[in-house]
Amino acid sequence: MADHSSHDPLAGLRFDRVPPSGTYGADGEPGVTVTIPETPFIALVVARNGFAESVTGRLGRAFGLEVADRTGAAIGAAATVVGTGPGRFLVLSKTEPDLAGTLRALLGSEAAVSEQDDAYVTFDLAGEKTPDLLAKGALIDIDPRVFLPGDAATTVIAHIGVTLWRVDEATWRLLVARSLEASFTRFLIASGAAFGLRLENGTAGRG
Amino acid sequence: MRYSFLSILANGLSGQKGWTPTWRDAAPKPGYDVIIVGGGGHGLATAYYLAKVHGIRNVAVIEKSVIGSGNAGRNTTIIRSNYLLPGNEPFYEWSMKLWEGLEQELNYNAMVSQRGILNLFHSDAQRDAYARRGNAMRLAGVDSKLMDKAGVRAMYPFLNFDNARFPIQGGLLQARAGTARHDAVVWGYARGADRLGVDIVQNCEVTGFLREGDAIVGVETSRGDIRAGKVAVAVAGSSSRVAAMAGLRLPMESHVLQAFVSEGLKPMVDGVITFGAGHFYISQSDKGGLVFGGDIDGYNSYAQRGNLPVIEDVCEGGMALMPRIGRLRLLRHWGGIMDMSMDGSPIIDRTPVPGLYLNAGWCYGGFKATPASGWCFAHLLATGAPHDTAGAFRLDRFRTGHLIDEKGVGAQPNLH
Amino acid sequence: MSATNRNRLSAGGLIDRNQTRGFSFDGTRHRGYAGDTLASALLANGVRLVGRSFKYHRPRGIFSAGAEEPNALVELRTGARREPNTRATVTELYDGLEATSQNRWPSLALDALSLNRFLAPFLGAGFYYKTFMWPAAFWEKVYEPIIRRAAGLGRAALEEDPDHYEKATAFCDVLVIGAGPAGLMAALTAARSGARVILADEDFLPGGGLNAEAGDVDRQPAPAFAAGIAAELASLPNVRVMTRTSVFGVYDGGTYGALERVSDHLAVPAPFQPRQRLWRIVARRAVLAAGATERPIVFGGNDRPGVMLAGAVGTYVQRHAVLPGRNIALFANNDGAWRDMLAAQAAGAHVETIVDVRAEVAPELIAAAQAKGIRVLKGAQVIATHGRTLRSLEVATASGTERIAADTLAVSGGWSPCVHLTCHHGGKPAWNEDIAAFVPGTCPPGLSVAGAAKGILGLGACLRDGAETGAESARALGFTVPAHEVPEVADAAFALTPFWHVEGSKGAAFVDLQNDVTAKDVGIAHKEGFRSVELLKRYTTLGMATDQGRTSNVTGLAIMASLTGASIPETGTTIFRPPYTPVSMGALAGHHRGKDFRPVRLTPTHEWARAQGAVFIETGAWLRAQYFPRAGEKDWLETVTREVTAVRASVGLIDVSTFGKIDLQGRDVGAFLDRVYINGFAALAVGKARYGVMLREDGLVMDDGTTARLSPEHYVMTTTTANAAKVFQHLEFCLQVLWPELDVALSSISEQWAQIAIAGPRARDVLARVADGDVSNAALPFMGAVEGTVMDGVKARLFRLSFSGELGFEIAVPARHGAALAQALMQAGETFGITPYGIEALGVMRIEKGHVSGSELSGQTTAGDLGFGRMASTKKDYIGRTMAARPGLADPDRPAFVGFRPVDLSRRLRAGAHFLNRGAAPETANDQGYMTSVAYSPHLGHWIGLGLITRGPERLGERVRAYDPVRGEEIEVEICAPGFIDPEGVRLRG
Amino acid sequence: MRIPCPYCGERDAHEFSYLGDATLTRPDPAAADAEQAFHDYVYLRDNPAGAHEEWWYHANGCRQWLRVTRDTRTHAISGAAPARKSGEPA
Repeated sequence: MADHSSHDPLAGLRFDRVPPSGTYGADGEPGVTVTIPETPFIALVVARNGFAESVTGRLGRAFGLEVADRTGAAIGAAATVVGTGPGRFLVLSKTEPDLAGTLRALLGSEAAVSEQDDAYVTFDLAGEKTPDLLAKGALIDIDPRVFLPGDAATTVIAHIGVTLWRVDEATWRLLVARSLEASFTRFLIASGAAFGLRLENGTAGRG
Repeated sequence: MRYSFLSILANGLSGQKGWTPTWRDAAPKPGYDVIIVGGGGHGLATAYYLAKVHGIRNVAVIEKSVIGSGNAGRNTTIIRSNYLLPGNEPFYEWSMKLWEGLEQELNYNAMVSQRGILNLFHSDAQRDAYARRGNAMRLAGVDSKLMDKAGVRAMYPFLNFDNARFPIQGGLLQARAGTARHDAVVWGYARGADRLGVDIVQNCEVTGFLREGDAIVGVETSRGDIRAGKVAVAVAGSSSRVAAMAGLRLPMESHVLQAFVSEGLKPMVDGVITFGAGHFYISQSDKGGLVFGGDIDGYNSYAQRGNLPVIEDVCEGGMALMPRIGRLRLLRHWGGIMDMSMDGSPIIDRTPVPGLYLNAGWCYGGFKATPASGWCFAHLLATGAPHDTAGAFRLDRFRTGHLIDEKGVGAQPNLH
Repeated sequence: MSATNRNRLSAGGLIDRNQTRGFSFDGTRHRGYAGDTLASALLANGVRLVGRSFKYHRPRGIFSAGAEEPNALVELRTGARREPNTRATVTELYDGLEATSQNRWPSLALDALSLNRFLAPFLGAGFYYKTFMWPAAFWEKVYEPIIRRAAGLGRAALEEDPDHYEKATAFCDVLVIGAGPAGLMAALTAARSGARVILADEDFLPGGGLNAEAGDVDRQPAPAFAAGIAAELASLPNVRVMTRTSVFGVYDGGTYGALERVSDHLAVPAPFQPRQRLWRIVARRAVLAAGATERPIVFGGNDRPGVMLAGAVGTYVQRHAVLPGRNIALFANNDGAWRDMLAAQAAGAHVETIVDVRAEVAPELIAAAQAKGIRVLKGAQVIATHGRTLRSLEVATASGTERIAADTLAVSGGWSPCVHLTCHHGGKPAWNEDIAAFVPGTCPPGLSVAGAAKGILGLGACLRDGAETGAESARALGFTVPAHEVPEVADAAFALTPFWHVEGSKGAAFVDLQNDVTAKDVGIAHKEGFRSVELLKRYTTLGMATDQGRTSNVTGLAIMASLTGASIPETGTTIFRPPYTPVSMGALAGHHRGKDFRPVRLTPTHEWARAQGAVFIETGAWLRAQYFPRAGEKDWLETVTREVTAVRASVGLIDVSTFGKIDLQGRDVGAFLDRVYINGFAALAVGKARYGVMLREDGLVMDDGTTARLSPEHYVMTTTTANAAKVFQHLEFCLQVLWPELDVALSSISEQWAQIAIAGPRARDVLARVADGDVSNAALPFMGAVEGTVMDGVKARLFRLSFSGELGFEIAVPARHGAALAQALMQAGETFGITPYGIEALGVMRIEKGHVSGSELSGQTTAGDLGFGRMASTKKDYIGRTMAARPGLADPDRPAFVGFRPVDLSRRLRAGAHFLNRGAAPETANDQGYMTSVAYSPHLGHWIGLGLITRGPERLGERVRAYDPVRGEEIEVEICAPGFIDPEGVRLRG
Repeated sequence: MRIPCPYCGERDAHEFSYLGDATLTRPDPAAADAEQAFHDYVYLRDNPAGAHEEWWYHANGCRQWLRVTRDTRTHAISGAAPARKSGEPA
């Protein structure tokens, strides 16, 4: 179907391969830009029985952040701490190579720490159409007047589990399971094509 | 009145003046030999076979609304006997045999249409599971055919063979399966039972049971007390509620199953197709509507309606399987309340309460069972012993561990 | 080309005469204007015959100007974009539109099946239930095919829908459904309070009834007033105005389904735009302002092209500047219809006669009519119509019957509020005597109704009620609503005398035009006892067509009521099910079709495997390497055989990252594992792994896998690929619900670690070259598990495990290093001819070894069935222990796990074959079990199988038949121990 | 259907998976009537038409097991609380 593919931003792309960098869909200034940042170091902290409060406090003090045991992202220079469940935090850092080790030292037997550096692919979405794009997948209220910088959510987008938070006015960060990168990128392209979508994932097609 | 070309001709010429009520709208008598609670297909069929096969005609069917207003009128009309387990297969095959003679038996055209059901498979493991099932069907003397991809393509060339996330590898066909006009089944049994003297009492809600000691000897209803030698409950969807009136807890949850129909279309889907990689099945009615469905919503419910996630899931399955339906429109969707039993299979049995008999737990498979369910329930009520083909549908099987779990998902009703 | 726009008024209307739109109907080309619907453009061009009815194939014309249209259904577009059953009355005209009439052959003008109308006397309601039964075999072969071909409406496209669809979600405080007078005011008052407002309307032009209103509102023409409000709303940051958007369903929790027709007004969607968008709108409150639908009066010949709802006549004249006909007559029972006609007359239409069933009509109306030269017949009824399309009427008056010329008959029997959405949670509408119509009953939570939808008839009152309802909704959410003034419009009194059916009129009198249900059919249903509304609908199909009985439900009910002598409310209510208007399947599926039906999970070595020539296979959400064919290999069997042989002879590798991996830390992990596995784990030594089996609470096997203890309080569990999520959820249930006192923290680490298995006699040699530390038998004994590094410092976890039965290791590294590890292993193994193998070879080896897998873990097997009976601890409780002891599950006659080999070693085995004892008849009673898995064993040089057979372990050496009729095979097999290779396990301990 | 997750806020039910009656307690396996008790626990349900306490697992959210109170006739949800009492973080 000729007119099918001409309107199909995914035309010619393998479904089992991460689409390459490039501009997809409508011409002109892209409404959404997707970048895969220098993958940060990531660790999951799960407070052990009875230590949620203590762990929350230690994380806050250690990274100089306002960390609370609730959904939300405490964003700082040293690290970002994202609540994903009661007593559960994803900690991201650009600077701590052995993040898990550091956290184990910090939290001792108060928490279970696991390396998650490679468990996720990080997507940074920017551009005025970002909320409109996310609204095509998420069933949560990401109206920029409601979902403010520092707000976070763990939810589903297009059948794919996602942890996302708003970094600042313009930028939204999404963590997606590594094995689902290709499918999630396809969703972004299919849903962002109408706005024009710029994808910079430094790959010509990663599996 | 006997229906025939002649009766139609006569009434056509007489300006349709000669028709008479299809069944009497009876008022309840003080007592009956057997009271059947529930004027759905199962209850009416039970009454019909009690009168026809066992000569027990002092029977009333008590319906809280009008007959056929429950699941009998809210299903997707599929009839089949393609079951795996020995506890199920003979029963559903007996039902299929009764379907095959039903219209002549009832002198009512229920549009029993054996256009076949094709269960698609998408992996070697699924193929082997269907081979296991197909072979089990053959052992029970039932037709089954394992088809490869080419065979399926020849049957339904418009399915998505070339761009599928889960490619079609073949299917298991039961050629004798098909559909029947659900309302007509209800009306046909009602008419048949009525002509044999059964009272069909509508707008009569059962509010409790009459007791003598432990035994149940009748029902309290919105139209007064009615005594009975035996009380038979066939109220799928509400079984737990009615059983609770007798102090029974059942191995069952009530769940909502949604069903869907499209606008009328010229013929495009001949038989019944089920998608093996998603929750979707479809057939086309004689009126032209595509009749389709998928999974139950998955939470306890007595509201006859579901929610968008399942509606979307069903349509995603439909588009994945049949990409040509994109511009066709969903006309109506509705929900029915299913007795989801703990192993996915039904119960036709006496209860621990003397005088009380139970026909329940049909999950989403009750319609196809209608004739045999009525036949076997009548047999149990008349003889006191379960019918050969329904011997496994015992209430105590959960205690003894003789489960009939076709899907192997265990005691989680919303997964069956 | 027909005389263009010959029925078009020279001025007025909301069309742009400078923008023509070329279109074709049944191949004839016409021209319309921007602002037209297909229906208005057809009328403008004098096209009056547009379709054939469902059952009798009677000629039909345009009946309405909205979604209630029962007749004017066409096939829109062509080829892969063909859209059957499209209502011409709501189809926005676009340049190049192609429409075709449907349900006729060979042509609309002469339709063969229109012969059905001569059979009509015999095709009454339910006739098909009473015949076609003899002989039985004829139903599928003869009768049904004829019926199926005759039935149905339009034809579906043959190819895949080329357009795209998407879904989106929006949240708001107040959702206003319908942008007519009430809806606009409701949205405005709510918006001015600061609430987040969404205003949705199915039309392409906001305004609803205002756009067909002749009079002024707020000192400006009604349409201009509407446009003004719409513009103000669109300018507000807290408001989203959605035109071409139908709210079709009310679901739980304030979730509303809506369909936005993004591109249906274009020949093809603009590049990268979807055709339609499904909206899930989550609203804290909603205002239903969907207006009301006019209903006809039922009389003989009321389906003739030219018979049209009075309001529709008004709409075509006022909004589209189209004259539906040259000579219009009205048949009505209410004042509103009179005013529509007077306005039409004023706009240039020629209304010659008004026939009103009422003996008394307001004098000023009569005066106004007569002043315009309109002839008025009071207390009169239309009893017949004539002409292929309407030419004349027969009217019965007090003084007798007379014939009146008219090419258009406007009909009005009153109005029915659009209560549809109020019924979606089961609410039943209530009967309102004043307007003789059903009005909303109990509404879904959060939904209020405003204006005509509530039964308020009168423009001024609708504006006021809309404003008030909008304000209430905002206030209910805590917003302060500023004072708002509502434009004054004087409403004339609404006078109506209920009248439904002209008794004794001539010819078929249709109640449901689309399904061809006549008043006589209602009579049949009554005679046969189908009297309750649900039975009436089901028996006659009244209200079951694509218009959902918008113009027929109430009249049908009223006719039944008159037959039973009961009142209308006693007879029943008409309830509506979603969707409000039909919704395309494509929109409900959105992005999720084709390859994007469901997400795909790729292993860390996916691209590497592709480079190695892998063939991939779907396993659940994953794509895995099935095998790695090489040039010259004739089929998969040859390839898999080579892979297996290579592993058994030397070494091979496979990506096993898809297994679920769960990290367990805490004081009580050992105790916890003891409760979820049938065997013990508390005593497991640090640095060791153990195979475990989990049951469901009902005593059947749920999953299996190995769990390793990395440190006293730190374990790592693996699950099967298929059950990863299920097991994690189960463990969370046990910890959060059953035993919250246990100190165990769970984390999924499935995605973090790539895991590659190497197996074969040379496995250790290969590992030694990649691992940084000692991997000798002493350092890493069988079932050993250690943390270390590989490839010069890459953090790794090394497990000495074997699924294949060979000396085997599983090496876990952070996922980003997965492909590098595979490469490193290939390099390290080059001298040994290391071979990548796929899950087929893995399957062959586990079958040779006699390990259970997915096909044995069917959810129908017990630990005993699978030979794990002795593994089960008797010293502790664990999930499923008690229920597993039930007689049905402990029965020694249950089919149990053993191996099988063909007696004739040249024969192939098949999974799914059932076992029969020799000489036993093939029937269910003799079913002994079935073959669960088979493979060709390169090691043994013949096919082998695993399966479940009654008392299997007691029957080693016995011969039975593997019965496989679906593949036309039956062969003799010998029962043997599962474990065809190295039963003592020398190799894996090597 | 929207479930008010105490941690995540109100979410569509499709993020959760369902496990039925939350009023049941796992019996003592050592008790004399253990078999009977487990039979009732695993298989028998009140299945009320009305208020129902039920387990929902926020699989695609905070991974908490929630005890949700919902009317099975209207689907109206009157509350949702974590299975673990406070001070017992997941």
